Amino acid sequence: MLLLVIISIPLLLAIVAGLINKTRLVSSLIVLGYLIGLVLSIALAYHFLASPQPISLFNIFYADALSIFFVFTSSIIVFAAALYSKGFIELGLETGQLSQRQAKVYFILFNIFIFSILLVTIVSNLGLMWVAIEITTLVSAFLVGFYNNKNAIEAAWKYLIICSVGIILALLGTILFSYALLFSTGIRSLDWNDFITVAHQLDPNIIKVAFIFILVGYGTKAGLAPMHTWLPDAHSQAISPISALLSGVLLKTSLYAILRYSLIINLCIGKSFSSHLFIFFGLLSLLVAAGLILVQKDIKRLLAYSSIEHVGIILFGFGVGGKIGLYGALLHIFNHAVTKSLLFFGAGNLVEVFASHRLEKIRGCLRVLPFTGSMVLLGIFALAGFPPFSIFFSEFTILIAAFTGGYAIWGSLLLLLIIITFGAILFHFSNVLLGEKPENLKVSPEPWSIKLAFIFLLFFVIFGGMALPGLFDGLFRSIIGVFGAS
Amino acid sequence: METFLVLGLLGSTFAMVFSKRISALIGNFALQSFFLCLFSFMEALKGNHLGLYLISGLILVLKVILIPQIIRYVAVNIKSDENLGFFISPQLSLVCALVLTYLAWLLASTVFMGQPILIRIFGATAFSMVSLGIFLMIFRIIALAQVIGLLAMENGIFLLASAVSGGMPFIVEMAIFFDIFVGVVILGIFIFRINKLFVGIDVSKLNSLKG
Amino acid sequence: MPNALHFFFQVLVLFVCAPLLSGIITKIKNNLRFRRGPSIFQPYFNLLKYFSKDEVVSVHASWIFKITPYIVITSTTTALLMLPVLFYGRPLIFMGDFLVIIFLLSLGRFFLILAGLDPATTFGGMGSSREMFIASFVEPVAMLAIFAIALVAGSTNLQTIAQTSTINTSTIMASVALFLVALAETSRIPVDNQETHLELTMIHEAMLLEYSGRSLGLLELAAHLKQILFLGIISLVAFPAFVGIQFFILKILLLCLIMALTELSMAKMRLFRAVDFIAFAGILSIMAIIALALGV
Amino acid sequence: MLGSACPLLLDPLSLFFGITIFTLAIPTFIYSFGYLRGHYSLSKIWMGQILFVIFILSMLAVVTVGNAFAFLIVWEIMSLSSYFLVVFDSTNKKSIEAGTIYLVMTHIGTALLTIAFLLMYKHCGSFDFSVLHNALISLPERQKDIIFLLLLFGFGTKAGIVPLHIWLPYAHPQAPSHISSLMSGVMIKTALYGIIRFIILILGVNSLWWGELVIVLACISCLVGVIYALMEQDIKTLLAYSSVENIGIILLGIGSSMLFLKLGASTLAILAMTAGLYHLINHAVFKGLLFLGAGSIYNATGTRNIEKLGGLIKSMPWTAAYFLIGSMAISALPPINGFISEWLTLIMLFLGALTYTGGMKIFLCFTAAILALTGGLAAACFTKAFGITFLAQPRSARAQDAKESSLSMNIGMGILAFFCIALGLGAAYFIALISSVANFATGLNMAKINFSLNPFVVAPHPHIFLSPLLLSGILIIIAAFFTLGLRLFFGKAKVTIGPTWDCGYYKLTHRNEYTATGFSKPFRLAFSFFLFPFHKVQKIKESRYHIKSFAYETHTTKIFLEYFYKNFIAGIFGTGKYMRNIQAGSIHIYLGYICLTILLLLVFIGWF
Repeated sequence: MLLLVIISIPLLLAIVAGLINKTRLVSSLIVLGYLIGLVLSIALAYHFLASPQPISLFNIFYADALSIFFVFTSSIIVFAAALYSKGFIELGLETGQLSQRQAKVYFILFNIFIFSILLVTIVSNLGLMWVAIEITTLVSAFLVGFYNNKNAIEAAWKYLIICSVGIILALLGTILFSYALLFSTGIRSLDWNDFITVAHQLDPNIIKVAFIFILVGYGTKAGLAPMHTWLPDAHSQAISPISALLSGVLLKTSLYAILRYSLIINLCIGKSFSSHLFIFFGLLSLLVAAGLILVQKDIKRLLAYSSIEHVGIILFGFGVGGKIGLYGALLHIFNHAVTKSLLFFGAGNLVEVFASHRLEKIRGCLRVLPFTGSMVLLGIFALAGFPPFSIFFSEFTILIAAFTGGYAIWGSLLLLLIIITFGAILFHFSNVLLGEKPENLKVSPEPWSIKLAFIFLLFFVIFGGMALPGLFDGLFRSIIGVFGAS
Repeated sequence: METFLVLGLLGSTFAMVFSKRISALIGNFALQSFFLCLFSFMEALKGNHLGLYLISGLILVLKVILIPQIIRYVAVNIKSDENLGFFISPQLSLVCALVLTYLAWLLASTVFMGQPILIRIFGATAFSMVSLGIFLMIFRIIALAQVIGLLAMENGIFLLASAVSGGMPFIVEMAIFFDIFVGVVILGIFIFRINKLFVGIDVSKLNSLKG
Repeated sequence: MPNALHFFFQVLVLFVCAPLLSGIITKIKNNLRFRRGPSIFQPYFNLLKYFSKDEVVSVHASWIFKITPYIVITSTTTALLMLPVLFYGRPLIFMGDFLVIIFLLSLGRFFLILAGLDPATTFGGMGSSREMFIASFVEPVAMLAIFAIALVAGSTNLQTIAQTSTINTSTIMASVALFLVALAETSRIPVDNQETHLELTMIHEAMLLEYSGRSLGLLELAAHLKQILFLGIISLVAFPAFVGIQFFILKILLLCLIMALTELSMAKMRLFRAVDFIAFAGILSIMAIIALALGV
Repeated sequence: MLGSACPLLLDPLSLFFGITIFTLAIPTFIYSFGYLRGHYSLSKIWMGQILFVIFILSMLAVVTVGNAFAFLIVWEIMSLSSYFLVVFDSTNKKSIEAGTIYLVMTHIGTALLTIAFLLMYKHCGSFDFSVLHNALISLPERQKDIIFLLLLFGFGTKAGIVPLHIWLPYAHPQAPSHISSLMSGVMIKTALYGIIRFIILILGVNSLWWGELVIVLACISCLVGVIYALMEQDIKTLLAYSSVENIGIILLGIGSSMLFLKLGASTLAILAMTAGLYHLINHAVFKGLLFLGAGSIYNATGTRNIEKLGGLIKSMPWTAAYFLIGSMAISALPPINGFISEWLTLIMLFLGALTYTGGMKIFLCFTAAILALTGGLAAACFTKAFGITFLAQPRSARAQDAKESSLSMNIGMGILAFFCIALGLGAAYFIALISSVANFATGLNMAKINFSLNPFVVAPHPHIFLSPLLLSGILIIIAAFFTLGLRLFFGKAKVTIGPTWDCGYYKLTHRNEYTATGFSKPFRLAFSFFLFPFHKVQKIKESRYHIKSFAYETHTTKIFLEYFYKNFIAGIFGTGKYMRNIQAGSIHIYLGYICLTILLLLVFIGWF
C-alpha cells in the first residue's frame, strides 16, 4: 500500500503543477509532497526490515530490498532537488531569466520525470522496466533542452538519439532473455522471479549474447566508457537541479537494471563472465574520465566526467563482487548520489553568479559566495575520497573486496586512476575556490531553500559513511542475502 | 508463404538503405511495416490469439499509415530539399548492407543453434533489420533519416519478438507501441526546433559541444 | 697528584713553543732561500706588540665581532688540552674523543667566518666564503683519516690511539692524508699563502683583516696553537713507537722541516684547484680504509 | 565491519613522538598569536587557530592509533588540515599552486600506503597492529619486499626523501611560519614514525638490501638537500631544503639500525636507533626555532629574500641571538644539541665499521664521510644564512627600519632556544631515556641497555666517552682565563670605533658587501656537475665604447623537478589532450562507438 502512495505522489504533483499558475505556491506544494514521499519511503524501508519478504501488488509492482534501497536514495535526492529547484526557479523568475510559462512547464516535466524514475525500480516485469526507462529518456530530453539555445538543443538531440539506440539494444537483450527462458523451460514470461528460480537450466550460449546486449544497452544509459558520449553534453546543458537528478539517480537506475540481469547470468553460468566484463568497463570508464577531467575547461562537464568515473567505480565494485564488494558498491551508489548532487547545486549557483561555465572565469568563490563556496569546497574533498567524508569509506570497502578477491593488480590500477582524477579536480578547483574576488560582480545571497537543500545533503555526505544508520545495514544485509549468494 | 514475407522484409530494408530521397525512404519504411503487419497477421491466424489480431491491426494503423504521414508532414514543413546527405554513396552502403546481413545470419545461427530453420531465418532477418537501422542512423546526415533508422530498428525487434519468442505479454506490447508513438512525436518537435535554430536539419552541424 | 702536574706541564710546554714552531718554519724557509729572515722568536715579539696596542673596531661590527677572538682561542686550546702528546692525562678522558677535536675546530671556524662577514668589507666576505669552501671539503677527508687511525687502534679514544704502536700501510697513508689536511687547515702554501695580504690569494688572513690590537694577537696565537695541534696529531700517528719528551721534540722538528720543504717546493694553487688537492688527500684516506678492510 | 573500535597504543615509541609533538606545538602556539595579529582579519585568525588545533590533534592521533585503517583516516586528515594551512593566505597564486602540488604528492603517498595495508590485510584479515605483526611472519619472501617498497615510498613522499621531495620546498615556505615550523619540525617526522612502526615493528626487517637501500637514499637526501639549501636565496626555502638534509641524517640512523638488526648486532642496532631518534627530536627543536626566526624576519621586513636583508642584528638583537643558537645547533657546533646527535651517528657508523670487515666496512666508512661532508656544507649554508641576513649593513630600506618582533614571538623562540641548550647539555640523561625507546622501537626489547655512564657522560662504547657538560665547563674556564689574564697583564683594552678599512675609497656602501650568491659561488662551481648553473653577463652600453653598467644573472636548474616531474606531468596532460578528441562532437561517431563495442564484445566473447 505504501508503494502505491509513493508512486502516486509525483503524478498528483504533476497535475497540481499543471492546474495552479502561481509558481511560488506550486513549488512549496511540491517540496511538501516530496517531504511526505521521503518520510513514506523511510517508513517503507522500516516496514520491510520488520518483515523481510518482497511486497508485490497486482503482479505489476514488486519491491524487494534492492528496489526499496533505490527508492530511498532517489527520494532523498528528489527532495533535495525539489528544495533547490524551488529556490532556483523563484530566483530565475525574479531576475527575469525564466518566463512564467517555462516555470510551469518545468514543474510538470520535473514531476513526470520523478514518477518515471521511481517506476523503474518498483516494476517486476523486465519489459515494463524497459518501458519505464524509455519514458525517463523521453521526458528528460525536454528538461535537458529546456533553455532552447543552440547548445541545449544539440545536447538534447544527442541525448535522445544515443539513449534510444542504447535502449533498443537493451530491448533486444530482453527479448533474447525471454527466448532463452522459452527455449529451455517452455515458460513464456518476463517476470524477474521466474528467471531467478529456473536460471540454472538456461542455455549459456544465448544468455551470454543476451547479457552483452543488455550491458551495452543499459550501459549507454548508465554512462559507461565507450557509450558515455551523451553524458557530458546532457549534464552540462541541463538546468542544475535536473543535472543533479540525472547524475545522482538516473545513472543509478540503469545500474539497477544491469545488476538485476547480472544476478540471472551469475546463477546461470557463474560469476566469472559478468565480473570480468564489469571490471573491464569499470576501469575503462575510469581511464576515460581521468583523461578528460585533466584537460577540462567547463565546470559542469568536469562534474559530469567525475560521474562517469564514479559509475566506473560502482561497476568495479559489482565486478569484484562477493559480499564486501556488493556492500561497498551499494554504499557508493548512495554516497556518490548525495555528493554529486551537492556539487551540481553548488556549480549551478556559481554558474548563475559568474554567468559562464568556463573554469578560468570563475574565481575566488570562497569570497564571492561564502556559503556556496564552502559547500563546494567540502564537496570537492568529499568527491576526492578524503576520510572524514563518506565516499572514502565506500571506496575503501570496494578496494578491500578487490584485494581479498584476488584482483590486487586491478585494485591498484583503480587507486592510481582515482589519484589522477583527484589531482586534476584539485588542480582546477583550487583556482576556482581560492584566489582573488573579481570586481564588478553583483552577488545576491542564495535563497533559504537552496541553503536548506545544501545542509540537508551535507548531513548525508559527512555521516553517510561513518555513522551508517541501522536502516542501511539491514537493507544491505538482505540485498547481500539475495545477491551475494551467487 | 514465409519465404515471400522474408523476401519482402529484406527487400524493403535494402530499398530503404538504397533510397536517395526522403520521400522514397518514408515509402520504403511504410512498405516494411506493411510486410511486418502481414507477418503478425499470419502468426495470428496460425495461433488464433485474439491479441495478435489487435496487434497486427495496430501495426497497420500506426506504422503503415499514421507515422509515415507525420514524418511527411514534418518533411514538408521544414521545406528540406529532399536529399538525404550521404557519408558514403548509396551503392557502397548497399554492399555494406549485404555484409551486415551476412554477419546477422552468423549471429542468428549461433544464438538459435538447436532451432528449426524457419526460426533461424526470421532471427537473421530481425538482426539484419536492427543492424541496418543503426547503419542508416550512422551514415545519413539528415535528422529525419535518424528517426526512420530508429523506427526500422523497432520493427526488427518486434519481428524478433513475435517470430522467435511468440510475442511478449500484451501490456508490454501496448506500452512499447505507446512509447514509439510518443518518441516519434517528441523527435518531430525537436526536428522543428533544430530547423529553427540551425537553419536546416543537417545533424553534422551539431558539433559545437567538444572535449 | 703527579698526573695533574704532568698534565699542567704538558699544556704549558705546548703553549710556549707553539709560536716558536712557526718561527722555526719561517727560519728554515728563509735559510733554504739563502736569506737571513727574522729570528725564530719573531712571533713572540709580534704577539707582545699586538697585546699592548689599542684596538680599532668597525662601526658596522656587532657583538659577534668582539666575541669571536675569545671563542676561537678557547676552542683551539680545549682541542689542544685533549691531545695526549707528552703524557697521558687521565682526568680529561671523559671530555671527548678524536672526533670532538674536529668539531671544536669547526666551532672556532664558524665564528671566525661570521666575524669576517660582520664589518661589511668585501675582503672579509671573500675570505669567509673561501674558508668555508675549503673547510667543508676538508672535514670529510679528516674524518676518514681519523676513522682509519681509530679502526687500527680499536676505538676513537685518544688514550688508546696514543698507546697503540702498530704501523701498517693504512696508518702511513692516513698520516700522509692528515699532513695534507694540516697544510690546508693551517693555511700553508698549496692552499693559502700566510705571508701575503694579496686579496687574490689570502683566505685565512682576509678574515683577520679588520682585527687589530689584542683581538688580532689572540687570533694569531690561535693559529699557532692549531698548527702545533695538527703537528702533534701527526707525530702521534705517524711514529707511534717513540714515547717521551725528547722523541716528541725530534718528531715535531722533523715535521717542521717537511712542512717547510713542501711549502718551498709547491706554488699556491688556484682556489678551485685546491679542491683537487683535497680530493687527493681524500683518496689517500679512502685507500687507507680499503687497505684496512681487505686486511692488507 | 569497518566501524570496529580502534585501540590507542601508548608504548614508548608513541610516547616519544607525542612528547616531540608537544615540545614544538606549545612554543609555536604562543608564537602564532604575535605572528598572526598584524596580518589577518580576526575571523581568519580564529579559523587559523582551529585548523592549528586540528592539525596537532591529527598528528597526535597518527602516532598513537593502533589500527591501520584508523591510521589511514587520521593520516589523511593530517594532510588535509595542513593543506588548508598551506593555502592559508589564499590570495597569492604561489601558495595555491604549492598547496595543490603538496596535496597531490601526499595523496599519491597515501595511495601507496593504502595498497601496502590492503596487501597486509589480505594476508591476515584484520587491520590491528598486533594481529598484523603475528600474521605477517608467515608472509612469502617476494610479497614482503613489495610491501616494504610500497611502505618506504609511501612514507617517503611525506618524509621528503630525495626523489619524492619536490613538494617540500614549495609547501613549507608558503605556509605561515609557525605552521611551516610545525610541518618541518614534526609533520615529516610522523612519516618516519610510520617507517619505524610498519617496517621494523610490524613487517620485520627480512633482507639485507632493505637497510642498504634506506642508507643510500638517506645519503642522497643529505647531499641533495644541503647542496640545494646552499644555493637558495629565500630563507624559508633554504630551511625547507635543510629539512630534507636532516631527514636524511635521521634516516641514516634508522637505516643502519635496520642493517644491524638483519646482521644480528643488537646493541649496535639500538645505538643506531637512539642516534636517529635523538637527532629527530634535536631537529624538531632547532628547525622549529629557525623557522620561527625566519617568520619574525618576514614579519619585521616583509620579505624573505636574504639578498635584501642585512644588519638585522642591530635592530632585532633577540631574534638574531635565537637564530644564531639555531644555526649553531644545525651546523653541529660543540656545546649545543646538533653536535651530539651528529657525533653519536658518526660513532655508531664507526663502531659498525669496527665490527664488520670487507665491503660493509667500506660502505659504513663512506657513509660516515658523506655525513661529515653534509655537516661541513650545512655549516657553510647557515653561516651564509646568518651572516648575510643579520650581519654587516642593511641592503634595502625594508631591512633598515626593521623592528624587533613582539613579546609572544620572543617567548616562543626563547623556549625553543632553551630546549636546544638543555638537550645539548643534558644529553647523557636524554640519551638514556631515548635508548629505552629505541630498545622498544627495534623490537629487540633487550635487558638493561643504556648508553650513558652517569647523567653527565655519554658512553656508546666502553672506551668512547663524551661529556657535553664537562666540555662546556672547560670552554667557559679557558675563556674566563684568557679575558681576565689579558686584562691583568696588559690592562683594559682601549677600543675606538672607526670606519671599516676601505683602501682609501671614499665611502663603503652596502653594495660593496658580499652577497649570498657570491658567498655560495665556489660551491656552485664545485657542484656544477649536479647543478648545471646558468649565468649570463650583459653589458648595458651607453654608446659603442662607454659601458654604463653590467647585468649579471645566474640560477641553478633543479634536475629532479626539471627532468623527471615536469616531463611526467607534461606526459599526463599530453595524453589528456590526446583523449579529448574522443568527444569529437559528431553524433555519428558516437553511434559508431556503440556499434563498435557491440561488435568487439560479440567477437571476443570467449575472452570474458
